[in-house]
Formats: sequence, C-alpha cells, structure tokens
Amino acid sequence: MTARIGVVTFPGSLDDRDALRAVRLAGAEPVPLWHRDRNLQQVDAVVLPGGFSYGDYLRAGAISRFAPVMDTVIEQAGAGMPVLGICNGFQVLTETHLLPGAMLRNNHLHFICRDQKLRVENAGTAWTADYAAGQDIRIPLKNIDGRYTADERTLDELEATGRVVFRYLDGNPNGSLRDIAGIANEAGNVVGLMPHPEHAVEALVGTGRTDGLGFFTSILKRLITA
Amino acid sequence: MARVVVDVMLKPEILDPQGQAVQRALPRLGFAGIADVRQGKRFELELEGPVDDAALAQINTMAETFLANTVIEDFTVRVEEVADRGEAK
Amino acid sequence: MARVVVDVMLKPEILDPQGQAVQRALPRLGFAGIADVRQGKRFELELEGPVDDAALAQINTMAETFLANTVIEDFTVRVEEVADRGEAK
Amino acid sequence: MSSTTRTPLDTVKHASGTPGAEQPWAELGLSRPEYERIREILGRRPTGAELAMYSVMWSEHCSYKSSKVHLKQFGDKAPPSDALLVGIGEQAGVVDVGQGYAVTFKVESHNHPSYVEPYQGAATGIGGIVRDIIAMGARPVAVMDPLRFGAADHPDTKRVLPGVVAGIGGYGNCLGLPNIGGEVVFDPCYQGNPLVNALCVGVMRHEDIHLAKAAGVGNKVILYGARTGGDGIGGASILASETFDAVSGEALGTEGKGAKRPSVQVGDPFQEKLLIECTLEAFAEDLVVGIQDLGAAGLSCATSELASNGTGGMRVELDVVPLRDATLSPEEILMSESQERMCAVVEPAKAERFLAVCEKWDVTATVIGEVTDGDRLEIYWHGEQIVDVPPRTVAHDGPVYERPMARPGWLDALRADDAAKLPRPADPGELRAQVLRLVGSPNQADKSWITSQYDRFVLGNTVLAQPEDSGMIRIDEETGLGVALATDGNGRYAKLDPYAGAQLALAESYRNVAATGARPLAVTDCLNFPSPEDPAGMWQFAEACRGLADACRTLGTPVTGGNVSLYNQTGDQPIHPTPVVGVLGVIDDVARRTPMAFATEGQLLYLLGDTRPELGGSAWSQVVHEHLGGLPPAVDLERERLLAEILIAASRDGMIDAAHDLSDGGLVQAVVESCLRGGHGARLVVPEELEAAVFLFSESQGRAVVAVPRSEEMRFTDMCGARGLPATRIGVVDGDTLELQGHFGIPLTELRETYERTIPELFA
Ligand SMILES: Nc1ncnc2c1ncn2[C@@H]1O[C@H](COP(=O)(O)OP(=O)(O)O)[C@@H](O)[C@H]1O
Ligand SMILES: [Mg+2]
Repeated sequence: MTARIGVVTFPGSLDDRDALRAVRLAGAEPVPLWHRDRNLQQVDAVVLPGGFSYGDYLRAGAISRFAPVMDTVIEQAGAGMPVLGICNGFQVLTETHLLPGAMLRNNHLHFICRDQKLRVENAGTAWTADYAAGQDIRIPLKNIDGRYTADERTLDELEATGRVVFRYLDGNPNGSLRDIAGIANEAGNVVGLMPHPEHAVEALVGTGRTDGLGFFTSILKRLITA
Repeated sequence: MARVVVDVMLKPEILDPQGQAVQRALPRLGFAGIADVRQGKRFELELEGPVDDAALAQINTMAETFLANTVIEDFTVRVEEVADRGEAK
Repeated sequence: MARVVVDVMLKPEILDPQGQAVQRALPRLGFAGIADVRQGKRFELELEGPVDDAALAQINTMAETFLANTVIEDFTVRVEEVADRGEAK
Repeated sequence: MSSTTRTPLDTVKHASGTPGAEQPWAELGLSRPEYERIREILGRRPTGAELAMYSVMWSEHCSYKSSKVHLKQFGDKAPPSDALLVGIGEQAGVVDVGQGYAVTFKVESHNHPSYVEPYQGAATGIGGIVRDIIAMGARPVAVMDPLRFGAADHPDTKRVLPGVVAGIGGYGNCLGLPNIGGEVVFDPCYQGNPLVNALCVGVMRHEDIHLAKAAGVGNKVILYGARTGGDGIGGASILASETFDAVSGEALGTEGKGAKRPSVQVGDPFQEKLLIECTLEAFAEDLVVGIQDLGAAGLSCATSELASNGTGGMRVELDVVPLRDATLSPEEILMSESQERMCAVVEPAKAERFLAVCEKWDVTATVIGEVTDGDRLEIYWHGEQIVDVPPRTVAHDGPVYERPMARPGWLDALRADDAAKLPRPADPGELRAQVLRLVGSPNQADKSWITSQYDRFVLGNTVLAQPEDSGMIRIDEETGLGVALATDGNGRYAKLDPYAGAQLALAESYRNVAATGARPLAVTDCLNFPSPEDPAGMWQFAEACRGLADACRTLGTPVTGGNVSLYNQTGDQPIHPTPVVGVLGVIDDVARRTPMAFATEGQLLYLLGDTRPELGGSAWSQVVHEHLGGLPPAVDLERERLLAEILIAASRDGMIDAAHDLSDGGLVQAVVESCLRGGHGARLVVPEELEAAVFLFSESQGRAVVAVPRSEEMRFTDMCGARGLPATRIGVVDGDTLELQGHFGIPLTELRETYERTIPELFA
C-alpha cells in the first residue's frame, strides 16, 4: 500500500497535472481533488498546485481560499495532515492564514520564468526530509506575484524557529524579504514555496533536472513509515 | 504637501474580468445585494508644489496620455484632503 | 442605484513598485513636480438596495475580509454620488 | 455603430416594405457594388442586422477578398502528403503525427489592436488563436509569438514592446500554455505597424477531430463562455479594411470621432482556461456535433459558418443571448467581438449533459437556436424575424477581387545597390569589433528579458524552448513521441525579392525544425503585407504566395492554414512584406533531440553546406552599414532537404551532440549562441578558400553548424560524403574564448556581456 496524495484543482489551476505526475513518479498514488468537493477522499496529504486560480483576480489565491475544499484542508491541516502549496498554492495558504505573511507583485513588475537556485534551510519538514539541511537545489521559478512579505516580528519569528524552509540563492528574483522562497507552519506539516518542484522531476523536460523529486519522495516516506 | 488622486476605470462597455470575478465570488462568501462590481486603479500623486490650475492641467494631461489608455479607460482627477488612512469606521 | 467605493492601498511601509515605476517614468515624459506616486485599487460597488448603515457595515466586513488583505493593505469605504464619468475638465 | 438602425426594429418584413430606405453601407466598409450584390442575393434591401452581418463577413479580414485568388495556390499546388488529415479551409489544419495522434496548429495576426492597446491587443491575439485550436477538438499544448517592432531605440517602441510582451505573457501564462518560441525583430518599417503574430498548437487522437458544422435537424445551437458586450463592435470590418493611419490617429490622439473609433477588447484568460477544460470535457464525452469559436465577426461568423458548413438551415433567437450590456441592439450583438465565447451544435438528447459540463466549469451556456430543415439562416429578435439569408452567401460567397498588381518601380534600383560592394573589415581589430556590434545589435542580441516573461514549463512536456532552434513538446509520455515547431520570416529578404523571401522564410523554419532532430511535416503561415490597394503591395503579396506555394511543393510540406494581414502601412509608409512561416515537425522519441549548446570540450565543429559571399539583406549589412540592397541569398530547396535529412539521421543515430542552424548573422552568430548556451568557447579556423568576413557574416542558406564527438567523426563525415553534403571541419569546442585563429579572440564573458546587455538596457 502506498500513500494517497491529493492534488486540488481550482478553476484556473494550471500545474495540477504536473503535480499529479510528480506524485506518480515518486511512487505515490495521485488523487485529483475538486474545489467544490469538501470530501478529501481519504488522502494522506494534499498539494495545492500552481496556476492562476480564478485568474489571480483581486489577489492571487484570494478567491480560491473560500472554496469548499479549503474548509476541509484547513481543518485537516490543523490536525496535522501534510499540505504543500506550490506557487499559487502558497499564495492560497497565505490568504487562508495557514501560513503567515502575504505575497506581492514582483519588485520588477514582470512575470519571471527561470531556473532558480535555492537553499533548503530546513530538512525537518514533512516535505523536505529527503534533502540535507543547507543543500542547494535548482528548480523552476515562474510567477508574477512572488514577493514574500511579512512584518519584522513575523520574519524574526520565522527565522528563529527554523520556519524559513527555502531561501533564494544567486540573486533575489523578486524582492522577497530576507530572500525567502518558502516557509512552514509551526508544526512543519504545512509548507509553501514559490518555485516549482513538480517541474523538476524528469531529466527530459523542463530544465532537465530532477532536484524537485525529493519533495514527493520525502512525503511518501513519511507517510508509509508513519 | 498636496495630494491629487487619479482614478482610472475601464469604460463601461469594456469587459472587466476582475470586477466580474469579485462579484461572482460575493454570494458564495455570504454577501448579498451587490448588483455590480467594477475594479479600477487609483493613483495617489503627492505634489511638490501647490495644487493650482497649472498643476491640475498637467496631471490631467498625464492621466490622459499615460496613466490611462483612453481607448479602453476613463479617468477622473481630483484633489484630496490628506488624512491618515485607516480602516473606515 | 447607489454606489459605494472601496479604495484599497498598500500600507505605507510596503514597497509599491508599480507606483515607483510610474513616478520614474514621469520626468522622461516631461512631467515634473510629482514627489511620490502610490498605486492602488478602486472598487465600485453598485448596491441593489439603499446605502444604509447595515449595508455599509456589510461592505466594511467585505473589504476587511476579502477586498483587502489587511496584512499588506489599508482600505477606505465611502459612498459616492453617481455621476457620468468622463474626462476630467 | 449607433448609426445602424436602432429604432424601430428593422425586421425582414419592414425591409421588404421600405426598399428605398437609406443604409450606412459605406460607413460599414462596403463598396456600392458589394451593397448592390447583397440586395440582389436577398431580392430586397437587407435589414440592419443583415447588413451588419454581410459587412463584417465581407470585410477583408473575414472574407480574404483580396488575397483569396492567390491563396488558392496553397491548395492547388499542395504536395501529396499522407500526413494531412484536414486540409486548408478549416479553422486549422490537422496533421497525422503517428501513433494515433493528430496535431493541429495555426498562426494568426493581431497587429492593429496591438498598436492601439499593446497589452490587450496582444493578449486577445493569444486568446483568439487558442480558441481556433480548441474548436478542432484538440488540447492546446503550446504557443509561440513571432513579433516585429519599430526601431529598438524609438520612444514608441518602449510603449509597444513591453506592453505586447506583458500581454502575451499575461494571457498565455494564465491560460497555462507553455510559450516555446517566437521571434523578435526590430526595423523602422514596423514603427507604426508592429506585427504581433501568435501561433498555437494542439494535440488530439485521430478519432477526436471535430469540424465546425451544424448538421442534424433539431440539433441545438449553444452559445457558451463570456457574456456578449459592446466591445469590439465593428472591429473586424473597420480595423482591417480602412487605411489604418486614420483610425490609429484617432485612437492615440485626444479626440475620437466615435463611430469609427477602433474598439479594443479586454481579454479574460481565466474564462478562456475554463472554456478549454469545458470544451475538452464535452468532446471527451462525445457531446458535440460541431463547434466553432467566436472570433472576428462574433456571432455573425459563427452562425453563418456553422449553418453554411452543415446540411440544413439554422434558426437563432438572438434575444436570449446573455448580455453584459442590456442596451445592445441586435445588430451590435451580431457584430460584437466579445472574447472568450464559443458556439456548439449538440444533439437534443445531449444538450442537458452539455449544459451540466458547462455548469461544472462555471461557464455560462445558453441554447440560442437550432438546426432546421430549411436552407436559410433565420434570426429572430423577440419573435420578429430580422435575418433571413442563405448562410453560404454570408460565410463563403463573399466578393473576390483580382486587384491590380505592378512590380514596384523602385525594385531594380534597390537590387542594383549590391551589398557586395560594402567595405569589408580592413583588419582583425575591425573584424572583432564588427562581431561584437553584430552580437549586441537589438535583432541579434539575447531575447531572454522577453522570453523569461513567458512560462515555458507548464504542462510538464517542454523538451526544448527558447533559445533553441525549435520548440519541442512531448506528446506521449510512454513512447516519447514529440512535435517540434519553429517560425521564421525575414522582411528584409522579402523586400528585395518577395518570391524568394517567402521561400527563405520556409527554408529557415524547416531548417530550424530539422536542426533539433524532428522531421518537418507541414506549414502554417501568417502573411503580413501592406495595402492590397497599392499595386506594388499587391504584387509583393502575389509573389510571396507563389514563392511559398512552390517551395512547399518542393519540400513536401503542405500549408495547412494560416492568416493574412493586409493594410500594414501608415500613410504611404508600408512595412516590408513579411511572410512569417511556421513549420511543424515530428520526432519519434524526444530523448533523441539535438540541442544547440556546445557542451563538451574537444568536440569537433563542422560547418554543413556551402558558404558564398552572400551579404544582401544580411544582418551584417544592416548593423554595420545600415544598408538594404542587392539580392537575398540564393534559395536551394534541394539542399535544404538534404541538410535536413542529414540532421535528422545524425540525431537518430547519435552522431552529433549539438546543432544550430545558420540564419541571420551567419556563422558567427550561430557559434556565439551555441558557445554561450553551453558555457564553452571554440577555436575556429577560416577555411582556405574563404575571406574571414564572408566566413563569419555570410547568410548563405542550407547551412548548419554541428558539434561531433570525436568517436563519431568518421561515421558522420562518411554519411555527409555519401549523400553529397559538403561538411567542412572548422574548429573545436575549447576553453572560454571564441577564437578565430590568426584573427582575434573574444572571451566568453565579453561576448555574454555584449549579447545579454542590449535588450534590458532598452526596455527594462
Ligand atoms: N517573442 C518570442 N517568444 C518566444 N521565443 C522567442 C521570441 N523571440 C525569439 N524567441 C526564441 O529565441 C530563440 C532565438 O530566436 P531567433 O534568433 O529568431 O532564432 P532563429 O534565428 O533560429 O530563428 C529561438 O528559440 C526563438 O524561438
Ligand atoms: Mg535557429
């Protein structure tokens, strides 16, 4: 028996298929979830994928946050279920306040698509156990609202408690405070990041790297040994 | 310092996908009675000098040629009292 | 029908690159004397019913929980006389 | 539009009773003979609604009235091809790529709107072409964007380019389609007429091909997607048929005259994403008989084309169309170009299910009519008949013109001004400086400031994207089957010789596809030309069509569809004739693709093909001498075919590790790009018989540079020898400098700086 990992499709989700593929390539069972459905179909973990849910109108993630499926995700996340928010999924997580802070338009105002170097600062979360703390990885980054912001107190607290999980290396691509690319909640089960690990799981496509596969193998190991 | 506000809104006949998305979401969030939502841009300009006719004429030109594309947008220019913004009570 | 306007602006301490980009472009276009530009959003809500206290209270909640993200934004709610918008004269 | 009859309702009955009523046909872009013909077809004067329909459908943009007689050759001369499942004439052609898969692709222009409102103009250009692809039943898998702008340092280019790029990105990224290639070209001739072309490619199974037709009496006609608004009304006829300077002058100036003011639409990519998913789900459940996107001419086009392609007639209740603006008149509803709408024909038993699929995706859907057993298209407004026409006369039997053509008088002088007499660099120092100028010139410089604003990874199947020679998409995860696409066009060549210019555009695109290891199969084209009412412009157009059709026959790659954009001129300032050609290729296993990067030290560099002193229309002549004259490089299609065969075989058999086609900028541009991409330098030797400047800058066709592992050298050169393709060893991948032995060396860091700095400095 392998783990069941759900991927939510909101109207306007784009990288949902890719997340499902990454789950499959890691050896877990991918389960598509629908935004209108409160039922999570007994999945063991949930991925909120990238894209432009509701066109990113109003603010990225602001409308999806109210989807029925999110009621259950919020509840289950509180009970410890692992949740990963990638890009738009991260934006949804900040809008729901499952993660602190907010996302703003990139400081250069452009959409940016590039291969991004990151440091995995915390290998203790549900989604990063297969990396070593301090390890550098390269995965694609692609967004226009990727500038992470929070007040100083929150930032200090994130730093102090090891909840800054990923940091940009070789140049901050969007003006994110303290070079933050991704963070976790206090319990470490909810993780959000702007770059896209699900686009770095096959050598043949994308940037030709597989540095992102570790996200999905990490969670799989966690779930089947749990 | 004086503040001039330029509001830029899509012309009424032009589709406003953002406003539409907001409006469609409202009933789901439990807000009723909103017949229409339009979303536009608000520019707050802080002037170095006084807000006289010359300054306003300049800002009007700026709005017309730069801040708005009058093919699809309308704009208004107005002087605003500068007060501390906070949440409306 | 009555119109309520919600203005949403980034909090003063938050970097506003859109406003900055506008401000930087101004001298190139020949506009002088603008010390600062901030860019925000303007929502025009058309109400089905009257703009009474209950309606305003509801819109205030809507602004606080939905139209603005108060982690980064401030907002104001105000009632506006509905006039035909045109170019400012 | 307020000038068309708004009150009282101009019904068919009313029109029959008032034969003498004045009608604004001229204002709607119709000529007197065209208006007379409509009266003749109907046997009475048209109603306001009918006039609206005929005027938009008979516009240049929709009817191809000036270009039709020339486009015919693409069908008449089409090479026999087993690959063609649906030929020219449908919304987009369909090509068999094997393993049960079919691919559909098409390029279209959105030039004029993108000048008026760059962001929205370009955005809705992407939206339109994507709907063409979904309407065929295919899932869109990638987009491309061939672009042309005025001078890079002109202030207005600073307005247009960033807006266009943001619009293409804003729409395409939000739609979730990877952008896998395109072009960015600057030339003062495009100053008032930038070209924004957009290509989309989609994939389906053979059995899922759907054509736009309304067969089956009683079948429901369902309009779904966005509500209809007052935007874009008359855009099709007025924007595309009038000389543009008058219109754009109004748009940008302060005063609009109202009626003819160009209407630009605002796109809603989110709505379009929902349309894609909902349409594909309806196809998958086999719920549709025929489907049509609403583009130019909106409902006028969709209803008349669906009916015309079907077997019966159609009856439409126009008043049930969901509106964004309740005050729209029936004429305006018929002409509205509101974006993100589609029209489906559905069997009655399946209508409910179709509506449910729309509801699932939050898409508004309305039954607006049904297929009848008559042969008329009848449209009703609150029960009163306002349109009663034979649909073919609207959709297909528009006017056809044989416009006068004349070889332009200036052409001989231009051709006599031979680039061969331009001074060549006098010493190695000047040669080195010219290389750097070329590499840093806006047309040759790195475009990643632009392309990094496009998502190229979404959908997870992007094997190659910019800056590779072609974009490549995997279409089957199991077998590795993939398709490759490239678009090219060189207006400078076409200005010197439009016949050859169109062939050179095809040749380059074909070569780019082959360079990545894919076999070229089929062609789409976007013909961007000046006014057809100028005999010189018309001659250029005719020559280009003839050239492209002839070349397609020789190369065995049929044209499957495309688009014509005329009237690209400001006053008497025409653009260069600019045929943009897209080539689709197939590769059996994307793992075999050939990238462009020189990635391995010590590999041998071979130049394939013949190099002659051909500098007419070249990038070198433009950058170093601001010169355009002489003849473009000679076309040799047999050589192109041979080169492609070698490149494909070498990729399949693993004989080469990198390949890059040679085009504008010549050998040196290609080598610089491959070095920078791979992060390795190269040591080059000028072949004995060549002058260094010709070796570096010539734009002779049918050439590519390849990197061959030493272990494969014999096998590779033997193959070239046996097939008769000249292969000259010109150097080796080596170090961190580009060195031309006996002439100069340029460190990679300096090349990179020069190559990457230009575009951000201009536009960031
Ligand atoms: N507007 C654009 N959008 C996407 N890709 C682009 C665009 N412009 C150029 N490119 C890509 O940059 C690379 C170099 O372009 P170009 O020099 O025109 O190629 P070539 O000369 O081989 O046709 C190609 O991969 C091309 O697809
Ligand atoms: Mg190329």
